[in-house]
Amino acid sequence: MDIVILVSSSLCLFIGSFLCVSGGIGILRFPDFYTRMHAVGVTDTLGAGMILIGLMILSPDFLVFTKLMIVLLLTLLIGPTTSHVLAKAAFHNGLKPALNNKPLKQSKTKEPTH
Amino acid sequence: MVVAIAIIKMKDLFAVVMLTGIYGLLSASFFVAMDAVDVAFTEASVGAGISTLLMLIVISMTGRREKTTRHKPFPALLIVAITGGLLIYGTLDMPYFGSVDAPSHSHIAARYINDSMQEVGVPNIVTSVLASYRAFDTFGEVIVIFTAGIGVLALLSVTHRPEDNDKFSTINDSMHEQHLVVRIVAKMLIPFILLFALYVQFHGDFGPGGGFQAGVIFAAAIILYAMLFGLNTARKVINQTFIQLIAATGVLIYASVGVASLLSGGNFFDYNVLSNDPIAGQHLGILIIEWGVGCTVCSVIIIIFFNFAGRREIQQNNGSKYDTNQDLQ
Amino acid sequence: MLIATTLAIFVAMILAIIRGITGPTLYDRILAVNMFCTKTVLLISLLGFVMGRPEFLDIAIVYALISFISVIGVLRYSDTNQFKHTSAHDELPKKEP
Amino acid sequence: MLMGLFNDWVVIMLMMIGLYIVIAHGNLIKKIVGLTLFQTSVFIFYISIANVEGGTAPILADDITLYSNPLPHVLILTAIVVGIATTALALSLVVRIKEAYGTIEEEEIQRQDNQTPEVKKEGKQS
Repeated sequence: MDIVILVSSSLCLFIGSFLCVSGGIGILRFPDFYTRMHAVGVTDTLGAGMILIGLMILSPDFLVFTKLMIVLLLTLLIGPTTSHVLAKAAFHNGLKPALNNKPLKQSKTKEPTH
Repeated sequence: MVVAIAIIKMKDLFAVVMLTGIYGLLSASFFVAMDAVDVAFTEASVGAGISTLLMLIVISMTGRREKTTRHKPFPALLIVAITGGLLIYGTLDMPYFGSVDAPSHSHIAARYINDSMQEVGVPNIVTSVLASYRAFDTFGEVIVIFTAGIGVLALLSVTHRPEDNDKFSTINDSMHEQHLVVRIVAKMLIPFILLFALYVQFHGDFGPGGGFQAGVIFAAAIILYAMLFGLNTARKVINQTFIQLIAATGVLIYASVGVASLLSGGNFFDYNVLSNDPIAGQHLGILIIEWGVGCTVCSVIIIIFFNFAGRREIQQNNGSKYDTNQDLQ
Repeated sequence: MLIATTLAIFVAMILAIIRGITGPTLYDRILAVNMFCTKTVLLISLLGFVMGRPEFLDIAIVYALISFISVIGVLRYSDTNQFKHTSAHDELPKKEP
Repeated sequence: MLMGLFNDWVVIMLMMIGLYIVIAHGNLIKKIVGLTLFQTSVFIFYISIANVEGGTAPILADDITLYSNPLPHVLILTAIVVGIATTALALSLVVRIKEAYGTIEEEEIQRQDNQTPEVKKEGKQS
C-alpha cells in the first residue's frame, strides 16, 4: 500500500515539475506575448494541479488534505481567470500578436491612439 | 537578489513596481525557508499585494517616466562603497548563520520558548510574545499605524461632492461591462476571503496568523470589491466615517484592555487578573487585543486605499492638466 | 522526489524572473509576476512537506488569494491609465547606456 | 567561513543598493522604492539572525524541542505592517507634491523653489 502511494505521488510530482519547467522555458523562448501567455496559462494550471494532487496523496491527515484541496480549487479558479483578463487587457490596448510572416519587432511597434 | 540590481537600472517606473512585487514574493519565500511563518504570512499579504497596489495607484497619478539624473553618481557610489565595506568588516565578528549558541538566542528567547506554554497557554510563541509579553510595544505599533492613517487622511482626503456621483458611476459602469468573468469569480471569492480572514484572526493562537495579518487580508477583500465594482459602490457598502470610527475603536479596545487590567489590580497589559484563572485571563486578553489590532489595521488600510483611489478619480475627472504638462516636457 | 520538485520550481522561478526583467511589454511583466505567484504557492506547500510542518499551507492559501488581487489591481490601474493616449503599453526598452 | 557569513553579505549588498537608489536617483517614487528595499534588507537580516540550525517554526508541538528564536519574528511582523503604513504616508506626500509642483523630480522641485520666493508647505516636508 505504501509503495503505491509513494509511486503515484512521485509520478504526479514528476509530471508537475516537468510542466513547470517547460512553462518556464516557454515564457522565456516564445516570440510574443500571446504565445507566452499560452505557455504559462496551460502549464501553470495543470502543473500546479499535478503537484498539489501529488502532495494530497502524501498528506498525513484530513486537515492538510482539506487545505491542499482549497489551494487546488483556488488555483483552478484563479489561474484561467487571470489569463483571460490579461489577454483581454492586452488585446484592448492594442498589442498585436506576432504573425509568422512578420519579424519579431512587429509586436512591439507603436499603436495609434484610441 | 538580481532583482534589486535590475531595479536601479530601470527607468520605467511601472517595471520597477512589478519587480518590487516579485522581490516581495521572493523575500517572503525566504522567510518561509527561514521558519518565520508569521512573518512570511504578513509579508505575503502586505509586501506582495498591498504595497504594489498603492505604488501603482500613485504612479498612475504622477507619471511613469523617470528623468535621467544629470549629476554624477560617483560620490554616491563612493559613499555606498565605504559604508558597505565598513558593514562587511563589521560582520566578520558576527556569529555564523544558524549557529545555536549565538548571543541573540541565549538571552531571553529561551524563556519565551520554554515557559510561554505554562504562563500564557498559547501554542504559537510569536502570538504570545506579541500580544502578551510585549503588548506595550505592540500597542505603540498600533498607534503608529493609526497615526499614519490619520496622516494620509489629512493629506489626501477628498471632499465628496454629490453632483459628481452620477458621472463617476457612469464611468464605472461602462468600464465594468467588459469585466464580467472577473466579477463573477470575484463574487465567488470575496466571501471566502472574508471568511478566511476571520479564520486567520481567531486561529492566530494555534497557527500562523493574528490580528495584523487578518486585518490586511480583510482589507484586501474589500479593496478587491472596490476595484471591480467601482469605488462608489464600495463607499455605499462601507461608509467612510464608519471606517474611521472603527479605526479609532480598535485602538480604544486595545487600550481599554490595558486599563481594565490596571483597574482590576494588575499591571498595564497584565492579563492574569482579567479572569480567575490566569491562563483563561491570558486567553481573553490576547483575543480582545488581537481584535483591536485587526480592526485598526483593516480600517487604516481601507482608509488609505479609498483616499488614494478617490483622489485619483477626482484628478482624472478634473481633466488632464498635469498630464499635458508631462507630455510637453 | 519532493526535493527534485522543489528544484524544478526554483528553475521555473528563475526563468520567470528573467522574463520579468527583460520582458519587452508591460503585460509580459505582469504575466511573469503571475507565474511567480503560482510558483511561490507551490514552493511553500512543498516546503511545508519537506520540513514536516503543514502549518505552512495557510500561507499558500493567502498567496493564491493575494496573487489574484494584485493582478486584478495591476490591470485595473494600468488599463484606464491616463497615459493610454501616449501608448502606455509599448515600452520599447529605452536603450540602456 | 564563507557560507557562515554569506547571508549577512547579501543583506549588506541589498542595503547598499537601497541606499544608492535613495542617494543617486532624483525621482521621488524611486526613492521610496529604495527605502522599501532598505527596509526589506533589515527584515531579512533580523530573520536570518533568528534562524537556528535544525530548528523549526516557533509553534509549539509535542515532539519538537528546537525552535527558531521567536523574538525577531515579532519585531519584524509589526515592522512590516508599520512599514506599509509609513510608505503609504510617504506616497501621499508624493501625490501632494505632484499636485503642488506638477513634477516629482527632485531637481525640478528645487529649481521651482528657487524661482518662486514663497515656499510651499508640501515641498518643505519632503
